[in-house]
Amino acid sequence: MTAILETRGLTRRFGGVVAVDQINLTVNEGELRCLIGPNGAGKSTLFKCLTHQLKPSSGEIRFNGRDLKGLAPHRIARMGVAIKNQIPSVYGGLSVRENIWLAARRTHYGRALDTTVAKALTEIGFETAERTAAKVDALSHAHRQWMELGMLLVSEPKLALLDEPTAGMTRDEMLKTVRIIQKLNQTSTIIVVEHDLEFISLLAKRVTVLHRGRVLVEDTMDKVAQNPAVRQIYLGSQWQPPTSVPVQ
Amino acid sequence: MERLKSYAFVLPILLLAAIGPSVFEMFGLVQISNFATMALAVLGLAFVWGFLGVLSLGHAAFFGLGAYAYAITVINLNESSFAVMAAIAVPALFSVVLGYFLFFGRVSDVYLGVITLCVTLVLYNFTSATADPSYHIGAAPLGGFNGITAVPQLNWPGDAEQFLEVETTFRICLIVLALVYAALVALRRSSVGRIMVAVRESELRSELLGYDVRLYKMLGFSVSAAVAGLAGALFTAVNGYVGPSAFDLNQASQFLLWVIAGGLGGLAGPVIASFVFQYVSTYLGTSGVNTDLVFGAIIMLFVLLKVRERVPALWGRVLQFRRPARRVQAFTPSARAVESGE
Amino acid sequence: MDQTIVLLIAIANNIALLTLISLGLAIIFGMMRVINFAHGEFIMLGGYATVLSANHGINLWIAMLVVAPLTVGLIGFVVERLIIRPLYGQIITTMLATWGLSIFLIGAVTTIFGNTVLGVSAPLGNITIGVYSVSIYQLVLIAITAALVGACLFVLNRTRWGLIARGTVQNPTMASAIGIDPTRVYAMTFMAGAALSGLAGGLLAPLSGVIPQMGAAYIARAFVTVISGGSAMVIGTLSAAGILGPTVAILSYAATPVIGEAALLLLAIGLLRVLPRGISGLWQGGR
Amino acid sequence: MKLSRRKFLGSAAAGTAIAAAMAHSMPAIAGDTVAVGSLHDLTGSLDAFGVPSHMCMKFAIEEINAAGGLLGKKIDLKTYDGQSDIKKFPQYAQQAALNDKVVMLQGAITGASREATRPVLRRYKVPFVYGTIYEGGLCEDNAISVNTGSDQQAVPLLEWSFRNLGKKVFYIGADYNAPRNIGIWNNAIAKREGGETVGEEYYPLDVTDFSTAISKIQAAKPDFLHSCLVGGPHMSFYRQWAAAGMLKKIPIVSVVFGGGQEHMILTPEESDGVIAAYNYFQELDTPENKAFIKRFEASVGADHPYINGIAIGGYNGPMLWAEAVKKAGSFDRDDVMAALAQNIEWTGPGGKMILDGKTHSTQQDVRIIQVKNRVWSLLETKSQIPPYDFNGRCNLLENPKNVDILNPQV
Repeated sequence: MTAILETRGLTRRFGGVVAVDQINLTVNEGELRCLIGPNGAGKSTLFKCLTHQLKPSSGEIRFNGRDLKGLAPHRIARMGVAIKNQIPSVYGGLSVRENIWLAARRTHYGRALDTTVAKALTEIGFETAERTAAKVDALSHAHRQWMELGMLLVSEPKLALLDEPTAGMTRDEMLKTVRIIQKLNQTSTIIVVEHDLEFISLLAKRVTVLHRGRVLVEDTMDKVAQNPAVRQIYLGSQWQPPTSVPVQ
Repeated sequence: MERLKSYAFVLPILLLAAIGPSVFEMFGLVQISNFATMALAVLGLAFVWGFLGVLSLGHAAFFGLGAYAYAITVINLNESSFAVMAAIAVPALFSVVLGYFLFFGRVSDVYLGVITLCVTLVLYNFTSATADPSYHIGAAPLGGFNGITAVPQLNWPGDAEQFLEVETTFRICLIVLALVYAALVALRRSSVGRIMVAVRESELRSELLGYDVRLYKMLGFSVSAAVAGLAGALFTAVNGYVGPSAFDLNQASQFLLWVIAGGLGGLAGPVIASFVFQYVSTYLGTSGVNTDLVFGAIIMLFVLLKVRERVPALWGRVLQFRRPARRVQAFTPSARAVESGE
Repeated sequence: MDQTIVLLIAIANNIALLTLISLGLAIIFGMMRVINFAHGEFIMLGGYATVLSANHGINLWIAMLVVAPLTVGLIGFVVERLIIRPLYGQIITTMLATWGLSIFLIGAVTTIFGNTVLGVSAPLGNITIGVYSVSIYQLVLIAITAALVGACLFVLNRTRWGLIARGTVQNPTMASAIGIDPTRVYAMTFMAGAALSGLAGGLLAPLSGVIPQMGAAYIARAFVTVISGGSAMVIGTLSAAGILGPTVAILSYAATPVIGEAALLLLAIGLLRVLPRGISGLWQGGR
Repeated sequence: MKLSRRKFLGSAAAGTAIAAAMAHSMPAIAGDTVAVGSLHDLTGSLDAFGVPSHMCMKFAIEEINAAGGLLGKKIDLKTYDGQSDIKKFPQYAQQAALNDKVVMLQGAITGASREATRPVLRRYKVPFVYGTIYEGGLCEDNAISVNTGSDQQAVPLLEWSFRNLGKKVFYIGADYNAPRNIGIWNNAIAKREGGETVGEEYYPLDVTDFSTAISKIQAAKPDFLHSCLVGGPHMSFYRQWAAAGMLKKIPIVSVVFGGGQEHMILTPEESDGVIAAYNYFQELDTPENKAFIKRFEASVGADHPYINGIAIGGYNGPMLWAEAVKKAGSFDRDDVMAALAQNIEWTGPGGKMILDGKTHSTQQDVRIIQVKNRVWSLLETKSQIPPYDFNGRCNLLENPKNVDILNPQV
């Protein structure tokens, strides 16, 4: 197994606050990694550093063995890193189809572009012309999240960073999201930040726990769930892993 | 069908070009030629502002550079075709340099406006300060505040002595307007145009999808500069005159007014607005009313009545009353802090 | 020696002038993110208020220090109600609306008062330094500007009103949650900014030509100063003036005034290239 | 579009384009009236120059009409407001020539607007009357200048100054064509009179802070200051100059001070003692002028803008042109201009004027005047200063094709 992403001593400060503190993280190709941690643990900041939306204060990020230092966000995107931010960042004034088209356009041309867009629209459940022509601003929260996942799908990233993809979803909606992410995982390495533990246990094999900007522990979900420090700060001592739900 | 509809506006322009000379007197033709060159310039601004979200307060800089480039080239080479090319190339190149500075320096929107305005004022000050005869380029004196006068008109390509007649110049102005309009609509509908709109909608998302936002902005900026330069050339050819006033605040504000009045995000609207306002302005100048008073009031009125950004056109909506919603929330300097923190 | 003193005075004068003409704009921009294109016309109105009231027998100092800011403050109140408030949060739109206001005010003043009005002259006489003589009023103006900067800092940082205003700017929603009406704070801020611009116009009236178009001579420089200063309104503006003012003074003196003028604009562009958030960005950190 | 088209359709009712193109060269003199155009800045930053000139021109037309018109026709004055926007000038010039078919157009006060207007009127063969004081050098068959060129003012003023005030002059001017041109004269006369230019500075038109300028002048210690500062922002100079106590120490001479009503806007403490040179000032104590002012005030009321040496051109222009028309017996451009060869003579409020056929410029009296308490008084009259012919380079009788503005070579 080869590491697709490696960080060494990655640090980001905001004035006196160290949001990301000396993080060493290795994610292997094809992996689906979950990042958990309480609010303010530095998860979103880490994601933003990885995509250079925020400039790291110090430390190194290597993607596919290449140092990302000094690259503009679009260069990193072109190397195959895609991100869904915590706050949906989509083209609110454009239609669903246009959003997906824009995501697919950089890597697909001609007829392949049209078929990719159509396929992705189906996969995320926007089949009818009426729905694909809708302005994104008018979509429900869940639909907007799915659409953003659709944009990730069509851009065929090597590494996808998902920041709270199920926030605000009902359980059914969450399950649908799990399916989309599993589909995405067939071709892409994924790192996902989530709070929904059912979601995590459905998806993740390996979990990294962040606390106050540092890696607290990194292990399988079961092991993590047993870890007293994690239980102390995050899960609460009464927590039990949910019983698995078969996922299609 | 929808595709054809988006090009429909070229029809009335071409119709005007066709029948104009048999309908209007000479003065009318010259005046419409003038209006058309200004309408052409405003197309550039409507494009870069409306489609790309880049508000350049210094659009007049490119117009003026084109005008000067035309005048200097045509006086030296005696051939208007080269001069028109120079008038497109010079502002385009200048915009690339300036754009590199602005977009690759990550200058924010508001500062971008102020810097483009400053550049325009620098050009105004510079051209005004070239009164000394030692300021000349080839045979063309820059002429300081008085500008360059008696600039040759358009001639038949290859025959410097054969000046085009008023009717032909009139037709050329309108046909160029129609062509540039069509070209910009085509650009808007192309992949590149769609990405430009995406950049306007969300720079962050476009960047995260791997689009080099700076490059698209620079491209759009240059296209608008080239269009403005072409307009400057035709304007100078029609009037035989160019001076520092091409760079002044008044000129810059007129372009903005026409785009607002015509509707941000469209192309036909600003063209129509430019014709209407130029006519009104000319009319007021013979009526004895204080034009500042009237125009100031019109600008305020239009801005206040404009319901939202990107409402395609205002025509017909003028009487719709605006609800003063969105009072506080959209507006907080700390929004940035919220975004960047966790 | 005396040449050095005079040059130093010229530099101080340039800094004071840039600060004076920029403060009102800076307060309005810094607190409300409103770019007031009619700022030059507010200065002009202050000049008119001073000249007209002085011509009607009001003491010149009262005309400059009281009548001018009061008049323009009231005009600011009306403008805020009619133009600024409906457009809160839309920087560009507000800018365009105030551009219209600027043109409108020029037309209105011309229509009402004509294009010429009898001026007032500078009080206080002059002092001699070697071969040079310098207007005492100009020195007083430097002192008044310094006092104004101090007063602004005091009001913003040390008074209850300043705290409320700064709080509202930081987070309007929170402010309204604790019972402050942000709308009212903005109205007050705009009035205060307008009054400051009016005061600048009043103080400049004895030193400049008071005509309807006088604002145009100040607006570009005020903008450049405020934008170069960045988000720390008072200190930012002061430091921008502190960099731009001497440059203009020294270059105008050593080379030509044209070079001095051009340098002001080019320096500002250069500054923004290096510090995209203005000089305040230096100590405010962030991304 | 609709709006403008309707207007154009209306204006085009006369006939086809070809007919229109033919018609433009034929002035509209078929009826009882002929049209004359006034193209001045009536709004915007230059209205202080434009409005008084236009008032005077309007009054001249009134008087001509009251006296029975010209060649039996009443004159219809068409007014165009240049709005201090140069690009409006060629447009209105076209409108005047092609649409309103004027037989003469006067105005375009600034050099820039003049240069923008002139070629249009030449193209459509409409005589251009230039009524303002200016830098000199207008030498064109289609144009006449009825006011003074800068040499006509600057030379007498500087001669007087070098003889009465001292030998060292500091020249300060606005940075554009006319002040630069006057700077050439300044240096030439300094040399000729055995004086010395101890400093020469040009300021952009929007500069308002003159503290460095004032210290430069103080350091140079001139005997007098020659100022060619123009416009509203530059008025600040005089205030700051006076505030520094310099007004009483170093006298100011100028060929433009007062042209923008500076002496009315500035207080007496800021302007007393400034010396200027014009062919005319409102207080001029001659019977012709007294009568003129009386008639003028009867028409427009006593509350009118001060009539300075620029504004009077608005009155003199139509009058001199009317003399030429009478002599020609025709409104046709070529006839009128041909009549100039005989040197038109006319006596106006400012005394005798002779419009010279060789230069199309005017010989007239120039007066050295000084302001005190906002009132000008006469120091000396320089009688009948002829226009400069640029060492023979300006001779429209021999070289009618010249259209270039001539620069002094002195």
